[in-house]
Amino acid sequence: QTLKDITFVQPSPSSINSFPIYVAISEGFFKEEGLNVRVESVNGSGPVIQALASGQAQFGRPGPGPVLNARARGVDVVFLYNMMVKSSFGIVVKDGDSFKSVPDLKGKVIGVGTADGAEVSFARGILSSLGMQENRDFTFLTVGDGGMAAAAFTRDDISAYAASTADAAILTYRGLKLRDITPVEFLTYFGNGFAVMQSTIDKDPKLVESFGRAVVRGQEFAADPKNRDRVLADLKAGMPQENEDRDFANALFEQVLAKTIPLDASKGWGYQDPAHWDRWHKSLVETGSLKQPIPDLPKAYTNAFVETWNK
Amino acid sequence: MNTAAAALTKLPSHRDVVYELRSVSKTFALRRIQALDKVDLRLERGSFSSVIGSSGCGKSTLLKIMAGLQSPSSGSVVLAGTPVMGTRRDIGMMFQHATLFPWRTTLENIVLPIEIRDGKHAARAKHEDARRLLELVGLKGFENVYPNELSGGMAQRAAICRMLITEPEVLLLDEPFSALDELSRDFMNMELQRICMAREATAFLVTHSIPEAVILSDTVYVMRPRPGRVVEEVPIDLPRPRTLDMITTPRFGALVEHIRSRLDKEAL
Amino acid sequence: MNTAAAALTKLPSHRDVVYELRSVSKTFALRRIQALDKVDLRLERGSFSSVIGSSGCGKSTLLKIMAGLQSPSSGSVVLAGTPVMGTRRDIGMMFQHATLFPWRTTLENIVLPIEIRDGKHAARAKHEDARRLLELVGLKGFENVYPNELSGGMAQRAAICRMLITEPEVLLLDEPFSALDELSRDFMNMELQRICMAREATAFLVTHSIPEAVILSDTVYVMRPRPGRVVEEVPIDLPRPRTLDMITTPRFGALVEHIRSRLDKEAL
Amino acid sequence: MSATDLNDGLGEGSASTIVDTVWTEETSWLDRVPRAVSMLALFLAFLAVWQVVTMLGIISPIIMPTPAEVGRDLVTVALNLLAGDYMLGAMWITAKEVFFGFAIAITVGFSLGVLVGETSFGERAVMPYLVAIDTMPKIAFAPLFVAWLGFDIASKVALAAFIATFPIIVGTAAGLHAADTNARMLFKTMGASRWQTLVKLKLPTGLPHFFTGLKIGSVGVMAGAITGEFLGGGKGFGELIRVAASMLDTPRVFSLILYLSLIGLALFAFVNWVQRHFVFWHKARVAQSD
Amino acid sequence: MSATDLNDGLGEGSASTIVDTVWTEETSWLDRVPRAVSMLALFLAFLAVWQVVTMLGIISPIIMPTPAEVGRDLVTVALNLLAGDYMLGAMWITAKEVFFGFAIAITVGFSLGVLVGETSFGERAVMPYLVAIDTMPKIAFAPLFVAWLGFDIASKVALAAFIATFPIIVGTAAGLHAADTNARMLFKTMGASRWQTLVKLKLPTGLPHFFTGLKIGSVGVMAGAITGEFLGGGKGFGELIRVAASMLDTPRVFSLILYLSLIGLALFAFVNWVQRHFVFWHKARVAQSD
Ligand SMILES: Nc1ncnc2c1ncn2[C@@H]1O[C@H](COP(=O)(O)OP(=O)(O)OP(=O)(O)O)[C@@H](O)[C@H]1O
Ligand SMILES: Nc1ncnc2c1ncn2[C@@H]1O[C@H](COP(=O)(O)OP(=O)(O)OP(=O)(O)O)[C@@H](O)[C@H]1O
Ligand SMILES: [Mg+2]
Ligand SMILES: [Mg+2]
Repeated sequence: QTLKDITFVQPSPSSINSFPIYVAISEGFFKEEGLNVRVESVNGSGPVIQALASGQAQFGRPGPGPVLNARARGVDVVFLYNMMVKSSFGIVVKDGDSFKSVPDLKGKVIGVGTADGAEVSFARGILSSLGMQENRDFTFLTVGDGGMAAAAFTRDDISAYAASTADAAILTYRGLKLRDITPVEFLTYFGNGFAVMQSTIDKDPKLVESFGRAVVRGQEFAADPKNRDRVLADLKAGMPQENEDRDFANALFEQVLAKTIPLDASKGWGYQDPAHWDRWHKSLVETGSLKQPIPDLPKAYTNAFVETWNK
Repeated sequence: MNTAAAALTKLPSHRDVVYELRSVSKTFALRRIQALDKVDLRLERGSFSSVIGSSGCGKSTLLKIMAGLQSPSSGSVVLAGTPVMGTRRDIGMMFQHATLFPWRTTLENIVLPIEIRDGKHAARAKHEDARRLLELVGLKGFENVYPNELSGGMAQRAAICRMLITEPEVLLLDEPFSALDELSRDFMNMELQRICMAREATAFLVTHSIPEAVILSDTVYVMRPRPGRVVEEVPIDLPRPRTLDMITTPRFGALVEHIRSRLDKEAL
Repeated sequence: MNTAAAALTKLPSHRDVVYELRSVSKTFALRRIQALDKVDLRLERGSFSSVIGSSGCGKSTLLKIMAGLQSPSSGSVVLAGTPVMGTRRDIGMMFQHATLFPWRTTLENIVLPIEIRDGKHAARAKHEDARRLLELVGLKGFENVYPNELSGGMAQRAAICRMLITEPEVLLLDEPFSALDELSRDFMNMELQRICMAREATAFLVTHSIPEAVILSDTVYVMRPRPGRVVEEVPIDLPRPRTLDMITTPRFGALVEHIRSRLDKEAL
Repeated sequence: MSATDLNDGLGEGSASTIVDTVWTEETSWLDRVPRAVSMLALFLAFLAVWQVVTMLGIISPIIMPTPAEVGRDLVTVALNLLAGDYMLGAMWITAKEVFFGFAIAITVGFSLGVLVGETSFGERAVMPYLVAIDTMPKIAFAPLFVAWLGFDIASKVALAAFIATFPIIVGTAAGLHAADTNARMLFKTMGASRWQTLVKLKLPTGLPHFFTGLKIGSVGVMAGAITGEFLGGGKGFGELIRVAASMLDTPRVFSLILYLSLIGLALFAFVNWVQRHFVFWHKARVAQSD
Repeated sequence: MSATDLNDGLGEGSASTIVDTVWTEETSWLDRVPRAVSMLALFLAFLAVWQVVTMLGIISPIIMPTPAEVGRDLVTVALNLLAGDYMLGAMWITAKEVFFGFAIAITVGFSLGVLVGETSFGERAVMPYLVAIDTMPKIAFAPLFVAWLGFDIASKVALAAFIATFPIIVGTAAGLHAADTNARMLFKTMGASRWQTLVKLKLPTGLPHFFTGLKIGSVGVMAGAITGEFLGGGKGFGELIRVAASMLDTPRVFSLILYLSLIGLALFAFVNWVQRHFVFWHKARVAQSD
């Protein structure tokens, strides 16, 4: 039996952030579905969607914001699988600082990773829901990721940083102790998940089925603490350098894994709550990330496959 | 080469005019320097002419105009019946400065015109001829030397070989022997005469040596500067082929003296 | 300039040896060309010497070694009591090739040595002198012209001016007048004599013209090629100051003939 | 004879025909097309290809917009710029970064180029480090720049200068080797000091090489400034492009880039102009003052 | 007299002292230091500054690691490379990208350089477009490259070639202007066609300029390949650096970059070596074959 070659594209070069894929590859779940998956990393969600649109990749892991942006521009990309079900973003401050909650940031500069990434929409959403307005009550400074954020904090150019939880974890692990002050109610602002072009769904629904099935198996396998060693080995096989330091990899993995466990497991892995989508959508429109509401929001995501995958 | 035979073959075409310049003037625009003022010339096929005149009087400019490298400001240049509108293949020109190419050996520099005209293969076939020419000018053994290892006079001799290799019908020579010692110069003069006669080539020579002009030429043009113009055409009635001992004849002396006197009249 | 006075001031230092070369040999490594073989020279202060020899016999190489631009393979060069280990400021050298700089006008090219020695201010002060020199060599009106607009001989004359402007004590000249017409050449020769006598400068001239060598020199060195060596030192016993009419004297003719015969003996 | 006849036939009028025999480079038929026409033709050809590619629908509009979309957006941006709105401010910031970056690159590149070209210490000991440094991905050093210089334009200027310096070093160093032996020997005999030989001989001779480096650098400095802004904290044109890109607003990305390239063109043209005026003898040599 | 005495005193032995009077460039004291020593000295100085900076604690180790950390990591990477592990594979991929990118850049850059340098059509109509294109931030085009060429090395090769082409164009074009009037006139009188003048005169004369472009391009091609890997897909060294950077594993970032710069150095040295062999007369002129 010959395997079908497909490409999965992720927005950053990390096996841990896309762990279900890597685990499914190494554990042979894809192979059992007749798939040979190749992973490529690009630089952000925008390029992920561009890669999908150009047909260079079949599946990707963009954030929900960019997906809606792309749809607003007529690209029929569909959010397929909610992986980071709990918000994978947060607003963090330096551990030693006195900020207790978001309103304390009034008049401060908040660093963001990219100019208009998902974490920016997220942070904007939080701040505006608390009645704070950009450039009046706070300002954003695009600082980039990792080292740039560290530089910004050490120079005191920023008081807080809107980041993905993984990024914050890495900074903490590397010695820059950070504290998360994100209000809990924003956990429903889910993060990146798997997406596909509508044309792929139309043409080859079987492919979508088998892809998701393998992902769910990878997710379940990884979620089981018994398998931790195997999982870490799988991740290392996929991206050796990231997982050279086992403790580091494990710590990071736990952070990410926690975000993928849904509050309500009954709906199955990958399920997307329309209410959460509405919230995202509303927030994106309010904060100007979307110029106008999307008329066909429900078409931006699909739960049609969730049942099959979770069988 | 049988010189008598050469002289014979020369006769029939004697009246044929190869070059005709008609009131050629040249003014360099930038500083309005008038380099040439109404120069008229008629060179017959197989004839040897020289131009003599003080430094800066426009000799090189005249040669470049004849070669089609520069345009006259006014006047016309006709070569073999057609106006000169650019460079032509039947002309061999030697510049005042040798200009050998440092990435080619002496031999390769010499066969360059052949390579350009007929390709690499023809050039290789001419290597033997080039060697002979090199030996003729006393550069045997320097075939594979790069030009930066040649002395000033050696470079000049190599440039002469480069011009001769194509056996051009018209030779325009700008002070070709200025860096040579007397002995080599005399020898080269005689060789040049021999070659021109044998090939029935038309030669036009710029020189600063009056004896050289007289011994080689059928006509010597005397130029005066500012503006550069031809003040006299001196026909040289010495018999051909010329030999070096003619230098001691009274007629030769008289001609040299006459030309010198024509030049002397100007202040430096 | 009072020539009698010049001759007087010259006497006391007459025995003073300025240059001393002792069995200077030079072999170019790459092809083992022996350019110079055991050359011995002694130039006295205020003397004028010429070297004459066929093209490629090593004259330029000798000059470069004397100027400290190249090292001899063996032998020693001593100038004014100290071995030559590099170039020296008291030497003025003129190369076979004029080499003017295209980004400087003629005048700026001429005062360049002054600018280098004493700075821009001093150079400006010498503009008058430079103009005078330019007028002397017949280049009046070309002060502000860029070198690409000069003819071959004009460039050479500008290079002469450039060498003279510093009033060097020792002049090394490599065929300085090769691109000049006879008349200018004679004139320049006399000027060169006048300048050297007036300044009590020591001159060493490479030339291909035997009469030029004889009329100017106290001693003529005759060189032969392969390997380049001095085969004869010919003392010239004509009285100073020399004049152009001496050319017609029998003594002059005899000297020229002698030197020519020394050169003739070699095959080309 | 025939030559004479022909010549008589030409008469006085012949002068005008023969005036053209001046020596010039041969020109191909391409060269005889007026500049404006040829540029326009190229432009239209380019537009046509672009239009066809997008019309075929093989390329998604979020990757490559149509010429019409970009055209519309060019107008929007132009209006914004003319109104002195935020885009003008952003352009001004980028222009400042480019200007200072180029100034620094010229200074540093020239100095290092002289070190490398003049001393064998520079050529053999310093140059390897310079090459190594320039090979390194500058992006990796961005945090260092920011840590030292902050998020203001200083860090972008540094990155821009960093990228533009290397071409200038190489050009300057190559130029210092261009003087020929004759000229060097002449300077030697004039007793020129090393410094004088450098300033009065080698630098003028090497100017064409220096300008080659400068031209390449002028383009590099633009790329450097934009890269710097991409990395973080900028308020310039690069940031606008980045925001547009992250919103997948490709027409905007393209039109911003087009405006940006105008700055680059202006800088390059300026360098070219300076070269023509500085190296006048080089031009004169080629074009025969006639 | 005194000169004679002195000379006698020197006698035969003097030859050896005088052998040094060969004309060479003046050397400063810096040049007399052996290369190894000077490189090492520079290196140690650099290390010392680095050490001091990190020891002062003004810079977070996330931004700048200590020399010791980097040293340790250099060993780890070396072991990985020697063991033929994943890093060797990554390096091999990057090397391939660089190689093909450079080959394409040379071909395209040379051709366009000839177009620009030879024809006024090229210089005045094409060059502005080339400048404009080169000014544009390549990063913005990365999605286009990926869309057309996929995630494989083709898209990185394209980006690398893109960046390296411009210096080669400028160098080649500048070189074609380097031949002087005398030589051009000579070719004219030989009846050389435009093509022959180009091949046999202008190109050889312009080689030093061409190599200036090539050297700058050789460094650009490295930067291009790495940038390409940073932007999307690829399994090369750039990807490793990016992973390390995203994990804030700064010592690893630094040590990977150092290994990377070795490839760049090798490429540059190779170009240099080729230049020495191709432009032998230029060198000979300068160093006086003696
Ligand atoms: N750089 C060099 N490398 C190798 N050989 C050289 C070099 N320079 C000169 N030669 C050789 O040394 C010999 C003498 O050269 P030199 O230039 O001194 O001759 P010259 O007497 O000045 O001749 P001319 O009158 O033609 O200028 C020649 O055979 C020449 O080939
Ligand atoms: N490219 C140029 N631009 C301007 N003036 C020029 C140019 N070339 C020559 N001239 C001027 O034209 C005049 C004649 O120059 P040309 O080179 O013809 O003299 P020439 O007779 O060959 O002198 P020489 O014997 O010194 O070589 C000179 O006054 C010179 O300054
Ligand atoms: Mg002339
Ligand atoms: Mg010589």
